[in-house]
Amino acid sequence: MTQQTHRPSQFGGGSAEPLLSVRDLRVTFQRHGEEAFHAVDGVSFDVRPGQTVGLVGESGCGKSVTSLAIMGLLPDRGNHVEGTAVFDGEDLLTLSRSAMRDRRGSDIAMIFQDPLSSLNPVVTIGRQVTEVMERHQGLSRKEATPKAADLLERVGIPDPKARLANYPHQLSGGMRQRALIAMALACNPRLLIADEPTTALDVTIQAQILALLKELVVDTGTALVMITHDLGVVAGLCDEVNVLYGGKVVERGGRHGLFKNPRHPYTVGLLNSIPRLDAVRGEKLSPVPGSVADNLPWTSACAFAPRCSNAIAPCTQETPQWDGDEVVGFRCFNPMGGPR
Amino acid sequence: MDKIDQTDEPTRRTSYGQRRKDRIDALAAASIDEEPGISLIRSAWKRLRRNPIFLVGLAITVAFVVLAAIAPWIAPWDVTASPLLDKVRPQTNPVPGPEPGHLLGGDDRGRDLFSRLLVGSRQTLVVGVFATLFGLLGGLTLGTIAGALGGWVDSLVMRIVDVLLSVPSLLLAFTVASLAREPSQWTLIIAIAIVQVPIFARLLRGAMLAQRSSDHVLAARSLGVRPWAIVFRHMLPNAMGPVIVQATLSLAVAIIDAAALSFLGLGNPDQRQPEWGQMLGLAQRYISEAPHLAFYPAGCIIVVALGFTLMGESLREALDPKSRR
Amino acid sequence: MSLRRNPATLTAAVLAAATLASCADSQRDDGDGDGGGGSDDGTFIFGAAGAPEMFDPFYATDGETFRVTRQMFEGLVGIKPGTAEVVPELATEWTPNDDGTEWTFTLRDDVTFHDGEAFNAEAVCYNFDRMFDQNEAGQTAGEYWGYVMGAFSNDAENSLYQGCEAAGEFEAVISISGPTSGFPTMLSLESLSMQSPKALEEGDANGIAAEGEGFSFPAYADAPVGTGPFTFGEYDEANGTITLARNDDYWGDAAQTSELVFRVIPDESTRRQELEAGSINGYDLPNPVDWAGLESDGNSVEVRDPFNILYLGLNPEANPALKDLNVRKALYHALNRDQLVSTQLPEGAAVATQFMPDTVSGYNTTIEPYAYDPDEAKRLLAEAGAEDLELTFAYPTEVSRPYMPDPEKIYEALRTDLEAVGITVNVKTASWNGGYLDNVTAGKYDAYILGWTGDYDSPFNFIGTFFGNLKENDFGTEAYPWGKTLADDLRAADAVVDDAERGAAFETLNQQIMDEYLPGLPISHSPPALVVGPGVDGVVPSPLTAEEFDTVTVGGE
Amino acid sequence: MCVVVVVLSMLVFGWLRSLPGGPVSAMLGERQTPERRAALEAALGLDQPLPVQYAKFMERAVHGNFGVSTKVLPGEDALDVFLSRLPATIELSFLAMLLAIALGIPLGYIAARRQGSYVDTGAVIFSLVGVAVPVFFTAFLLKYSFAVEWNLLPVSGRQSTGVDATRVTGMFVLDGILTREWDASWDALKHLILPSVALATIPFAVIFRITRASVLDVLDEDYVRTAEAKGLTSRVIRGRHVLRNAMLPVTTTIGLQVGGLLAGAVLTESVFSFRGVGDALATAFREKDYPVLQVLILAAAVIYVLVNLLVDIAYAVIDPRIRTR
Repeated sequence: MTQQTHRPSQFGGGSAEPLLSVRDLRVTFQRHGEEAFHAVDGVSFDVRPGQTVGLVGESGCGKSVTSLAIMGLLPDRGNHVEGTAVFDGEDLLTLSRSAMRDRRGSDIAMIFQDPLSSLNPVVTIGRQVTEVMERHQGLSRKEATPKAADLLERVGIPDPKARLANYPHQLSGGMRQRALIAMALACNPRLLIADEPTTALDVTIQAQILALLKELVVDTGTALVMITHDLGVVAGLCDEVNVLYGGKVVERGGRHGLFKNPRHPYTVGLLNSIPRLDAVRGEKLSPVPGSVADNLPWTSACAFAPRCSNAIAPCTQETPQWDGDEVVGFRCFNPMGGPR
Repeated sequence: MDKIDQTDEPTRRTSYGQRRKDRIDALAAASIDEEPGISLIRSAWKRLRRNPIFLVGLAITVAFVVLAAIAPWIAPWDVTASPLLDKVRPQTNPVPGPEPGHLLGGDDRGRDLFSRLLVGSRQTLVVGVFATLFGLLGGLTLGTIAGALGGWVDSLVMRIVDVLLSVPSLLLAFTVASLAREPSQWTLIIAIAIVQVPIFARLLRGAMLAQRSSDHVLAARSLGVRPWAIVFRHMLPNAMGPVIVQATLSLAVAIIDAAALSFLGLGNPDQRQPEWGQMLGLAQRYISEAPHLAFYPAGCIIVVALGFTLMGESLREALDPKSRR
Repeated sequence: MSLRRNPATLTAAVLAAATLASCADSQRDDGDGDGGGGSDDGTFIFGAAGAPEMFDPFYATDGETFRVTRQMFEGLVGIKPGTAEVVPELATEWTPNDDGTEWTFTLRDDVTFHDGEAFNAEAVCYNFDRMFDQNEAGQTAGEYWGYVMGAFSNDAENSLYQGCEAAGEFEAVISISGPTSGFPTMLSLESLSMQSPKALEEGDANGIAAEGEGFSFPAYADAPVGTGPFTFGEYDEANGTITLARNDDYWGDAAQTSELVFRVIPDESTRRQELEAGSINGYDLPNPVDWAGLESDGNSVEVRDPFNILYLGLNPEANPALKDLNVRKALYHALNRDQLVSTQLPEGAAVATQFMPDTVSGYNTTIEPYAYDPDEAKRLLAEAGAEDLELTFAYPTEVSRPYMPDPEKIYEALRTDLEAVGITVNVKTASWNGGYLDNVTAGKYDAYILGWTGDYDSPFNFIGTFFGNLKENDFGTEAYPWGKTLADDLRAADAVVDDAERGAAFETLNQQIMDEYLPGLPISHSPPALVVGPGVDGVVPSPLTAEEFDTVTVGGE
Repeated sequence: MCVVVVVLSMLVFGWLRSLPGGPVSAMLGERQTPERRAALEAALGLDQPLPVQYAKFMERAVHGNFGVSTKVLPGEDALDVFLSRLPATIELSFLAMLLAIALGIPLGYIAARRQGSYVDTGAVIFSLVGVAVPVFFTAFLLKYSFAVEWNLLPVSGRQSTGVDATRVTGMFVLDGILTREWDASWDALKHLILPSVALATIPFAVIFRITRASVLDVLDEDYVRTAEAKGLTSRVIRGRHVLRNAMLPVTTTIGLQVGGLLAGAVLTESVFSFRGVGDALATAFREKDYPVLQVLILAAAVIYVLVNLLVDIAYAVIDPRIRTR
C-alpha cells in the first residue's frame, strides 16, 4: 500500500488544513475462536472544513464501521482498531473515553439511518434535544428548551413548541429524521457524519432531507461526511467521493470527475445500478452481480475479482495497489475508461 | 436480522401484559429461518460447541441418561431388598450409616441407599420424560389444530391455553394431583404433563402460524400438496427446533415439580421402586436425625435439573435469532 | 381397680375414691414446693400441631382443641394423672341406684367458675340440659355427646341421658336409660366438661348454625368460662398463639406457671427445631426417630403407656376368599410382627394379642400371640385352596396417628411379609381426609391398616366400636355367620352392671374373637410420646394423651 | 372479569365436590361410620345435588357470605379467614419481591453490560441454579443453617411469643412502626428474613434473566448508539436511555411473578410455619376446608388479574407509546 502524502484539496471547501484526517484505519473483528475479519482495511481520507465527503459502497463494505470507529462507538469488545483519525490536531482513536465523550455531540455529531429506532421511544423529543445542550453547553433544562424549539424550527418542523412534548412515535418518518438532525446540530458541531440518513425514508422525503442537509452545511460551514450506498445521493451533495469495497477505498475522485469518468469496475457497477428516468423502457438495471460473500482476501488478490466483469489474471493473484494520490485515484489492475 | 427485529416490534408493543407468552412466541419465531432444517441445527451446534454452559449441561445430562440406562446392572444391591433391616432401630438407629458394601448406608427400611439413588435416576427419568412427552403430545395436538386451522378454532383453543397459562404452574399440578382418586406414578406424570400442555400448544401454534405464510409452505401449497401433508411434512419438522429447546427445559421443570409434589405427599405411593422426588419426600421424617437421607436425592435432583436447564437455556440462546450476532 | 359401678361396693367405692383423691392431692403437693401465689412464675410454651377449632369443648372434636380446653375446664369426674383411671374431680363421690339408672353426684362446695359464678347442682343440671338440648346443627357438631349418649332431646327415648335434677345445693342426680360400662366414666370426656351457666347464657352457647360446609359458632365459643386452673387469655390468630392465664382462685392447687401459651407449628421438624432453639418448652408426638436425639440434647421424652391398637382390617365382602378362617389365620401367621415392632415402632411398643391394650379392663392376659410362621401360613393357604390369593391392601397418606407414626413404613413391612408367603398385593392408597376413611367404610379395600385410640377406660370403647354395630362396621362382620352373635354378645356384656362379671365377659369375648372369629389382625400398640425442654418439670404423661399442664414448672437456667 | 370469576367459582366448586373424602372425613376421623357421615352431611347440606349446593353458595356469596371455615379457623367466614391471613402474605411477598428486584435488576444490568465475562457467566449459572433448586429445599436449607445450626434467626412463625405487640394492619413490621413498638417490629422483621429470601429465589431468577436479556436488547438499539453519539454521560445513558427502556418487559415480568409467588408461598410458609395465605391454603387442602379453599383460589385469581391490571397501568405510565396512543 502506498503511503499518501498531504496535499491541499482541489475540490471545494477551500484549501484549509483538514478538519479530520483519517489515515490507514483498520478495524478487525475477532470473535473468540473465530477467524479475524477485517471490516475496514486501511482506509485513508481527509475532510476539510465546509467540505462534504461521501463514503459510498454496498452494505458490508466497511463504510458504517469507519464512521463508528471515528466516533468511538464500536462495541467495547471483539474488535481491534488501528491507524489514526486526527481531528483538530488530536487523534480521536487514542483519546480517553471521557475526552471522546466531550467531543461527541459537540464537535462531532452523527445522524443515523433509521430515525425511528434511533430515537428513544420513551423520552420526549424535547428532552432528547435538550439533553445534548445540557451536557455540552452547561445549560439548564429550562434554558435549553427555547433553544430546542428554535432548532426544531430551523430543521423545518412545524409547531416546534408543541412537538417538544411529543414522543417519537407521534411524529412522521420525515419529522423524526429532522428531529434527529436537530439533535446533531444542537451544539453547532464542526463535523457531521450522516450514516445513510435517507435510506429509511420515502423518496419525496429523501429529497427534502437532502436539501435540508445541504442547506445546513452551507449555512453553518459544517463539514459533512455522507455515508451512503446510493451514488444518486452523492451526486447532488458531495465534493469528494470515496468508493469503498471490502474495507478498502477502491476509487476516489471529485464528484464530477468520478461520475464522468469512473475507473474502477465497481464504481461503474454502482453507477449502472442507479435507476434513471431517461433510461430506455424495458432496459434492465444492471446491478453488480454476486454479493460480498464471494470476496477474495485482499492479501493475495483483488477482493472484487470474483464479481468483476473486467477481471484479468493478476486480479486473483496479487493485491492491487493504489494508483493515484490522496485526491484522485483507484485500485485496479484493469481499470475502465481512459486516463483522466 | 433487522427484518426479524421489525416483525418482533409490534408484538412487543401490543401484548404488553403477557411477557411469558412473548417468550414462548419469540421461541416459536425462531423456527422461521431463511434456511430451515439442518443448517439451522448445524449453525446452532457450531455456536454451542464453544459454549461452556452448554457443555456442562450436556455432560450432566448424558451422564444422567447413561446412568439411568445401566443403573439396574451396576447397582450393588437389589433396591427392594432390605439387607440392613436388622440394624434399623426406630430410635437409636433409624437410618443405618455407611459400612463396607454400603457406600452411603441404608434408608429407613434398611435398603441400600446408594443402589436406590442409582436406580432412582431411572424412575426420575421416566417421570420427566413421560411428563414432557405427554405434555408435548397434548400441546402438539392443540397447537397443530389451532395453528393449522386458524380462525375461530384457533381463537377458542388459544383462549383455553391462555387461561391455563395464567394459573401458576405448580398450583395447577398440585390441584390435578390431588384430584386423583388413587395416586400413582401416572397421576404424578399426568399432573405435571397438564402443566406443560399449554406451553407446548402455544409454542407450536406460534411456529405454525409463522410458517403458514412462509415461502416454502406457500410453494408446497401452490404445488397442490394436501393440507395435512403440508402440516406434517413441512410445517411440523421446521417447528422442531424450539420444541426441542422447550422440551429440554420442561424436563428440568418436570423433575423439580415431581419433587415438589412428592414433598407435599402427592407422589407415587409405592415406595419400592425408588424415585428421587419420592425419596426426598420420605426423608422429611428423618430430617433432624439423618439429613443426608434428604440431601442425596435433593442433590441429584438439583444437579440433573441444572443440567437440563443449562442445556435448554443455551440451546434457546443459540436458536434465538436475536442472540445471533 | 374397677370398683365404682356396683351398688354393693358402694362404700368401698366412696372410700377408694376419697383415697384416690387424696393421692392426687398429695401428688400435687409434691410438685408444689416453691410455686403458688399470684407472682410471675414463668410461661410454659407448648408447640401445637394445629390450631384449635374453637374453645367450647362440647362442640370440639380434635385433640388440639381438647388440649387447650382441658387446661380451663373440668368434668364431674376426672382421670387420675398418668393413668386411665377415673377419679373424683368436681364431684367428690357418686352412687348409683340399684339398677344403675340413677346416679347421685356429690359436688365440691368450694368451686367457682372463672367469671365468679358459683358451681353447684343447678349449674351441673344447666350444663347437662344445655348439652342435651341441641338444635340440628348442634346435634351433629356435639359429636361426643352423640357418640356416648346416642341421642338428643328431640329423640329422648333413644338417649342414654334421661335427665338431671338438683337434689340439694351440692347434690345432682343424673338419670340414664340403662346401665353401661361407659357411665360415669364417660363424664371424664373433655366434651362433657362443666361450663359457667351465666357465660353460656350470655354467649348464646347453643346458637350454633350450619352455614355452607361448616358450623358457625356463637360468641361463647371464643370466650370460654370453666373452673380449671387456667383461664382464657387471648387467641392471637395472626401469630398462631393461644394464651391462657393462671386462675388464682382455683379450688385446688394453683398452677405452677403464671401463663400457658400454645403456639401453632404445623410442621413436625419445625417443632423440634423450635424446641432446640428454646422458643417453645415442649410439643406432642415427637417423631420416634428423634427421641434419642432429643434426649441427648437435654430434653426429656415422656413416653405414655400405649392406649391404642393398630390392626390390619379385613373385609370379606370385598374379597370372599377372606371368609375362610384359615385364610385369615394364614395372613396372621405370615406377619413378622416382632420385627415390625422392633424396627418400625418406637421403644415401648408391643405386639398386640387382641383388639385392646392391656390397660383396659376386660383385657385377656392368657391370649398367646399368633406366631410368625410363614410355612404354616403357606400350609393354611394351600389347605384353603387360596395359594394365589390376591389382596387389595391399602394404607393412608398424609397422616400420623399415635398408633401408626408412619403408616407408609408399617404398610411396607406388612406388605413384604404377605408377599413372602406368595400373596399378590395390589397397593392402594388415599389421603386420610381425601377418601381413605370413606373407602374403608365403603368396603373398597380387601385389607387396610387402621387403628383406634381409646377415649376412656372401657372395653366396649374398643371392641364395641369395632364389631358392636353389625350393619355398619369396617370389618364387614355381617358377612360372617357369627357376626350377629358377636354384636349381640358385645352389647350384652356392656350392659352387665357388675364390674367383675363384665370384665370376665369381655375377657371371654376377646378370647373368642382371636380364636374363632379373627375378623381382623391386631398388630401392635404404640406409645405416643411428649417431649419437654430442659428445665421443664412436672409433666405427667397420660395414656389418654390428656395431660394437664397446671403441674408443670418451667425452671430457669 | 366478573364472568371469569363466576365461571372459575363454578369450576372450583364442582371440582372440590368431586374430590374424595372431604370435610366430613376430616371431622370424624376414625369415628366415621356411614351413618354418622350421612347425618353430618345432611346437617351441612352436602347431601343435596351439586347444582342446588352451588345455587345456595352463590346466594350466600351475593350477600357477602362465603361459607364458614371448617378447619382453618372454624366458624369464621372464609373471606374473613382469607383477609386475616392476607397481611402476612403481603408482608412476605412484598419483601421477597423487593429482594428479588433489588438484586435481580442491578445484577441483570451488570451481567448484560459485561456479556460473556466471568461475572456474567457466574450470574447466569447462579440464576439457573436458583431455578433448579426446589423452593422448599432452599427454604429448608436456609432454616437449617441460619436458624438451627447458627442460631442467628428465628426458626419459624411471625413473631416471638411474649413480644408485646399491638395489631393494627396485621403486617407486623408495619404495625410495630405505626405503634412505635420498635422491638415488635424488629422481631417481626427477623422472622421475615429467611422466608422472604427463600421465596425471593423464584422471582429473582426470572427478573435477573429478563433484565439481562432486555438490557442486551436495548444496548443493541439504535437510540442507545444515538445517545452515545451525543456524548451523554454514562449515568444519563444508563438511566434515561438503557434502563428506562429495559424496564418495560421487566415490569410485566414482575406482575407475572405474583402468580409464582403465591405457589411458592404455599411451600415456603409451610416450611417456616408462617401464618399467611399459603399456610392457610396448605391447611385447607390437608383438612378439606372447602369454603376456605374456594375463597383462596378465587382470591388468588382475582389478585392475579388485579396485579396484571396494575402492571398494565404501570406499563402505560412508563411507556408513552401506549399512554399516548
